[in-house]
Amino acid sequence: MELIFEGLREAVARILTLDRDLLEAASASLVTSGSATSLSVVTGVPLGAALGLGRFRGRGLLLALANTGMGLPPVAVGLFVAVFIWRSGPAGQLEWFCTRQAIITAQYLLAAPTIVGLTAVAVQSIDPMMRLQLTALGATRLQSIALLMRESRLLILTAVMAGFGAVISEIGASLMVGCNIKGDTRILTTAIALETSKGEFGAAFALAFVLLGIIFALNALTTWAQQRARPQ
Amino acid sequence: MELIFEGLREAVARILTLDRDLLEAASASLVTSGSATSLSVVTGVPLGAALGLGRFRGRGLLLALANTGMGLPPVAVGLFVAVFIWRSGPAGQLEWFCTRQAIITAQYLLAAPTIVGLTAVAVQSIDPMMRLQLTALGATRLQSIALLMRESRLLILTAVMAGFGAVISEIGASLMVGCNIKGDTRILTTAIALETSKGEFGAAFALAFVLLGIIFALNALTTWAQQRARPQ
Amino acid sequence: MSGTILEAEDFAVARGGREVVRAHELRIREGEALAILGPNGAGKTSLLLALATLLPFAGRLRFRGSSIDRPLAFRRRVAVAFQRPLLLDRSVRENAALGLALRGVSRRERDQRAHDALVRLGVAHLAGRSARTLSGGEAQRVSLARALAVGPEILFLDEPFSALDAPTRETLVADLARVLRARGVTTVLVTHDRDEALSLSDRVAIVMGGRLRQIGDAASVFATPVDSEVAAFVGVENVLPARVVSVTEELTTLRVADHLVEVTADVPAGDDFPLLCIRPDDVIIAREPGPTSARNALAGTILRLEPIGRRVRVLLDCGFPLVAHVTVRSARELGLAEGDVVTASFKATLPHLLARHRAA
Amino acid sequence: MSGTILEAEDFAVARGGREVVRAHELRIREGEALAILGPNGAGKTSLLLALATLLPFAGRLRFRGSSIDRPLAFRRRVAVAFQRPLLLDRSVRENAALGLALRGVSRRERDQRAHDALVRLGVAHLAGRSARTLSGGEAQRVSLARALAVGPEILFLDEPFSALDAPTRETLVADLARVLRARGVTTVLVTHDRDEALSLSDRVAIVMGGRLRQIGDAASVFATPVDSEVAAFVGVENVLPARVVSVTEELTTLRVADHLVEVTADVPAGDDFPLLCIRPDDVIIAREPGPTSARNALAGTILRLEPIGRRVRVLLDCGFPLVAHVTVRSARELGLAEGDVVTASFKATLPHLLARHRAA
Amino acid sequence: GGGGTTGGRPASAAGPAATARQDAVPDRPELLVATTTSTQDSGLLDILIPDFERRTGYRVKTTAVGTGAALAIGAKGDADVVLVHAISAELAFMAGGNGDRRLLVMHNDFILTGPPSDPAKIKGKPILDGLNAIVATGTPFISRGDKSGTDILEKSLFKQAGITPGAPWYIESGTGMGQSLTVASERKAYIITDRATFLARRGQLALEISIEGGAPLLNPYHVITVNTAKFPRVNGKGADAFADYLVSERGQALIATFGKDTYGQPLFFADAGKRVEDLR
Ligand SMILES: Nc1ncnc2c1ncn2[C@@H]1O[C@H](COP(=O)(O)OP(=O)(O)OP(=O)(O)O)[C@@H](O)[C@H]1O
Ligand SMILES: Nc1ncnc2c1ncn2[C@@H]1O[C@H](COP(=O)(O)OP(=O)(O)OP(=O)(O)O)[C@@H](O)[C@H]1O
Ligand SMILES: [Mg+2]
Ligand SMILES: [Mg+2]
Repeated sequence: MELIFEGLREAVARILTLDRDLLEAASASLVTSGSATSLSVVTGVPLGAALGLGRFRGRGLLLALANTGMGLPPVAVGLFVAVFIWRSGPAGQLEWFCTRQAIITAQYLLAAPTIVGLTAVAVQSIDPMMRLQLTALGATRLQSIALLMRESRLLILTAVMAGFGAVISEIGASLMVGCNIKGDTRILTTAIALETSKGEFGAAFALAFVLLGIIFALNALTTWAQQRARPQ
Repeated sequence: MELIFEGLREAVARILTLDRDLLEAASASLVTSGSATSLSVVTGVPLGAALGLGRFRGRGLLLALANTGMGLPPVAVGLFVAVFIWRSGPAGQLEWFCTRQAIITAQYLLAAPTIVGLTAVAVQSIDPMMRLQLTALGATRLQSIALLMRESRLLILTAVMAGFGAVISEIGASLMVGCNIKGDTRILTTAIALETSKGEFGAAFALAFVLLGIIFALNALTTWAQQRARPQ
Repeated sequence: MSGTILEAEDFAVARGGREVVRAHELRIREGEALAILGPNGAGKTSLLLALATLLPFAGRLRFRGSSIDRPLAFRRRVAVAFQRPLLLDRSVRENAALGLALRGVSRRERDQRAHDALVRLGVAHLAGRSARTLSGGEAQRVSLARALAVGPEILFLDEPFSALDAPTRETLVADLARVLRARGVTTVLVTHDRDEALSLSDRVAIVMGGRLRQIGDAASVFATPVDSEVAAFVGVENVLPARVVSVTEELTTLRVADHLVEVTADVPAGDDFPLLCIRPDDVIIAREPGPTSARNALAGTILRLEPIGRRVRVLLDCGFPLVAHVTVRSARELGLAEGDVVTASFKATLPHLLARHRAA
Repeated sequence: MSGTILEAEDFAVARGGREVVRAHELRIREGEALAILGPNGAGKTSLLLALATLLPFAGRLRFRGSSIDRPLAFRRRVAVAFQRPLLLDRSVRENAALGLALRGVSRRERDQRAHDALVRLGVAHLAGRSARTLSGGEAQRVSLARALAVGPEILFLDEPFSALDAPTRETLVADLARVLRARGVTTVLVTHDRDEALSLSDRVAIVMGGRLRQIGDAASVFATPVDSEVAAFVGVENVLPARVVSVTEELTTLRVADHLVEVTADVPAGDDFPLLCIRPDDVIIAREPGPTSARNALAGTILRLEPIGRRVRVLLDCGFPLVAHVTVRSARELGLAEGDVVTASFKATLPHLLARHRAA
Repeated sequence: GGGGTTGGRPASAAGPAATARQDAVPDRPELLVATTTSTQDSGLLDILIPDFERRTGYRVKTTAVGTGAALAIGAKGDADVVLVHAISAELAFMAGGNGDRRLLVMHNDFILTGPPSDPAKIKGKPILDGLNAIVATGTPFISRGDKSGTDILEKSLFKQAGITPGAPWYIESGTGMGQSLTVASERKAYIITDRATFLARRGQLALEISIEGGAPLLNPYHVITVNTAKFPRVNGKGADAFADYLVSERGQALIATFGKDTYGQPLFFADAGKRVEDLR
């Protein structure tokens, strides 16, 4: 118990003193998870919307795959990406092993299915007659999708936050492909794991509190936006 | 690359031979994640619905907290739970360290916020006038919530799958509180991590494929149910 | 008709931070049917929903004499059919039985009562269908059936027949009126259809611009609106500035433009320049001045003939503009054409007088 | 009125795996206004949406003579206002401009055109409001404005005025009719309001039970329905079994119960037992048999008087049941009461005859 | 012993490249080191690597995994150099032609720890006797079971003692050293651990040293450069530089003093130039 308070104290102290290791890890976390989430949004939201609204063959299968992707085990994704970017792997010449690019790739694979799957359900939650009305108004498929995406923005925002939350707090993949290199690929979660295995539980809690603080701040912002958008 | 194929081959072989370790790990995964998810559903769905529909003070804060919970780092949760159930901790006399109960507890903490947060958004996606109509029909608060939950079942199902996917594929917490004890708390993800750290990458892939297979099967089922429920 | 069943005082409803409707006093009598009429956005729905305790309101609301402390108990004694049919994604049967299910009525009984209501609304054959696949009118009927099924003491209906086909509407309105009256159910209904208001309701309330402007028995509200806005709204198209010439026991003589007009209506206190209101329906058109019981006969030129469904709107110039409605048959038989000079007449008993400067 | 703008052949629409409407042939003429009438669930909406290429259909559909290969291009030349106003969660202005935005019209131009449409519908003052906060009628007006704003060649309207208040509806219908005619816009509108159909449309199509039953100019469809179901639907309440007694050049004499009736209508080929159809509006009630131009005068007892809005439905027993509609004013002037014996008369030119065994 | 292959080439320990700041940036500055979690968890690498990078201009990427995984990565040419502690696995690695140079860097030692109550009464006994006593009393024993250096040593000790480990007393935790120690502490079990991790974690553990010392418990770390002949893409120069740095005076000095200020005793003993057989 007192470990937790110690962690809180240490978190505050390290934030107030702008502790360099902490800042590095926090910024590495934000950069990698932010990039991975952005990529997932750019590719996953349109794909999810298309999956949710489309009527093509194999759609059910793709949806099930996307939903499965929400449960991709980070260690497995990490291993998978590692096998690709190791020197012996097909993408070995990229020399991405132990780099942020590798972390972003792995996190992208983790975040994208979540965003695709939730977006698909989000756009489906709109009255099907609304889709017909948009078609009637002369919308192309793409325009319809764009409009319905905007219409279900509250849910999509949640999808994005879920994706971001999943990757910024995951460790298995980032550790395996990023190597937890201090000042570079050491992100908050891998730092927490390291401190934990060092037995520095207070420091681990401190890092965890910083991580939670970041996630909370972002969520408070989006929750506020969500609820503001909600009709009374 | 050939590691991946080797993994697939090994997965098939181990499934066909009903490999005992594999079965043990898979059943442990299903039992722990299944229990954690069930608990989260029982407590989280009503709570989420209440949060989504309510009008009380502090609702925004609670929603932001739930959303933050979607990004709870498993290692941090694991550490947190561990501190509680270690002998030195406040719940030490339970003797839960390295037990499935501990894993279920930690996974519950991971799944519940996801389910609460997504359920809240799910029920909010229903026309607000529908809520008024239910009140008009003489529904109590609880009845309204129950009806709206049923009405947004497609989204809630997705929320549940997201929660389940998150915990059955997480490792940080389960490893930390469950200890990966062979034949007991060794679940699929911790087994993957172990094989990976042994350098038995093929075996790790085999386990990963089994895990993905389980998640996919469940998702195919629910996706099918979802899409069947979708009006044409 | 006994006492007051629902009573609102200093009643005001705000939505989106803006007051949208206000009523100084509104008493709904036990067993009556009250129609609420008004332009779009006037606040009819808001008023109705607030009376049903579904929107927050300022002021007092009393049900059978006592204030409503437990809204849930009140709501379980009334029923509301919303303007849009809000059906759950379930079978029609389940939707119709929903109110009963929420009240804990046994499955057998609620299936029976829901069935009866669906039969009454002519949609029993849809019972097994998913509510999501109904046509607009079918959905509205199910929504009505759901409200009827609970056997309410007060029935709040928001444009309940707007999506119904004409024959159904006609028979249903008659049928409903009979049933509700027989059971002594108090009905408050918002409608845009004056005919519906007339046939279904005992009294009519006019809501305009967020105010309850007038309430009274249906015929009198249509005949004697309280001000020119209400007059225009209820279809009194002729609101003419007049000057009082003489007042006797029996008749008031007024000058309208160059004509003298005799009416039996009372002059608004101390107003020598009242507004003369004549319903277009009350103006009779004839080819010849000939003998008629109507006191006032004016010659006029037909400026325009506009068919409105089965009636024709005749715009006359009698020195002042006068609108008359005649049936298509009459118009045909009289051979009316634009430019014709005809005689327009109306009885002295039909017009009424409005104070010109009545506060809106 | 020139050629055919939209033409459907062997047209069938299925929903939920069931055929819900079928039309053997339907030609919509350039510039006309066609009203589709029919009972709830008849398939009007399905037909309308399929004609607008919004639902899958079987059969052929041609626009200006050629089949529609690129539905998107077609849809951008037409506009649809749905039965429910489906507005996006944005401002009213954005909603009204949506069709134009999708067509890539510049912001300035679309704001202007959306504004014009909103003004026409009387909701320009709501431009900045969120569409989620509109009242039912306001929302319907915005939905209409959105359809008008794109300047379509064909306007598909599904019960466009159902939520509008009566005065707005009256002025809007007249206003719209004028504008659409002036611009040569072809209009297909589903409505439940016979008056609306009469005033707004050139032709009327009757859809019942999933079939296009009859199409023709408005007056003739209402006057001469093709079968007893259509007759009942369009308000021809009197459909009486008759027997042909004699046929001359000028007149057909029929026996209805114990009475002889003379009509000018043609006898359906080879049917000696046709159905005699008389609109209740065409039956005149008088106290005395007196001199009248009507050929047929029958004595009857008033069984029931039912007010329907501003008219009274009179159910007579003339040896057979006969329904007449009179105005409230006439009923009052004649002092009608249940049990009275009166004379019901109708001109020989007004009724029409139906084959009794016409395939439904 | 495995001394035969140790120190294939003379270490250029005192050479200028390893001791002075190198201004010329190497043509392939990226260097991949696969090592065990113990070197990273102890914090030693956080001292050595930055110093090495400063002096040589190399940029080191360390992947800290189990010894098994580290050698497996090396055996595919995916690492340039490995730093591990499991002699039998190392020898198999060399025998497979995967390694080039293999140099003894340092050692610490393993200890057998257990509950302070010492339920099997093994305090001070020789290690093999101790293990037998644990089995005889059925006291729980925690094994990492992860093919780490510690795990490999433990298994060979059981073999030497003639014991086939199994349920119920033998519990495989399948986790890293730190976590396994926690498990042992919570489960009141015995466990074999490296001294460094034990010292680091001692504060949170209800464990005491039961048996220490003796040749079988020595834990030597070797650095192995990966065979450039077999894996042409391996950064051989960098690997040599890293190996050379570890056995240089500078590297050895850092190793020898690491941990003294925190724990009052060094965590590792610098052994450059020695042979495994010579360690005591
Ligand atoms: N999505 C659907 N799935 C299955 N059946 C449907 C669906 N939509 C409509 N129907 C059915 O098709 C028939 C025709 O419906 P449609 O909406 O065209 O009727 P309508 O003539 O417009 O009726 P209304 O006057 O009530 O609007 C109805 O029986 C209706 O229940
Ligand atoms: N949720 C809301 N938020 C803000 N304003 C609202 C909301 N709902 C309705 N209003 C506004 O309140 C006023 C009254 O609305 P109400 O729905 O009561 O009108 P109504 O008389 O029922 O109109 P209609 O005949 O169109 O149904 C309108 O101006 C409307 O725009
Ligand atoms: Mg309303
Ligand atoms: Mg319809």
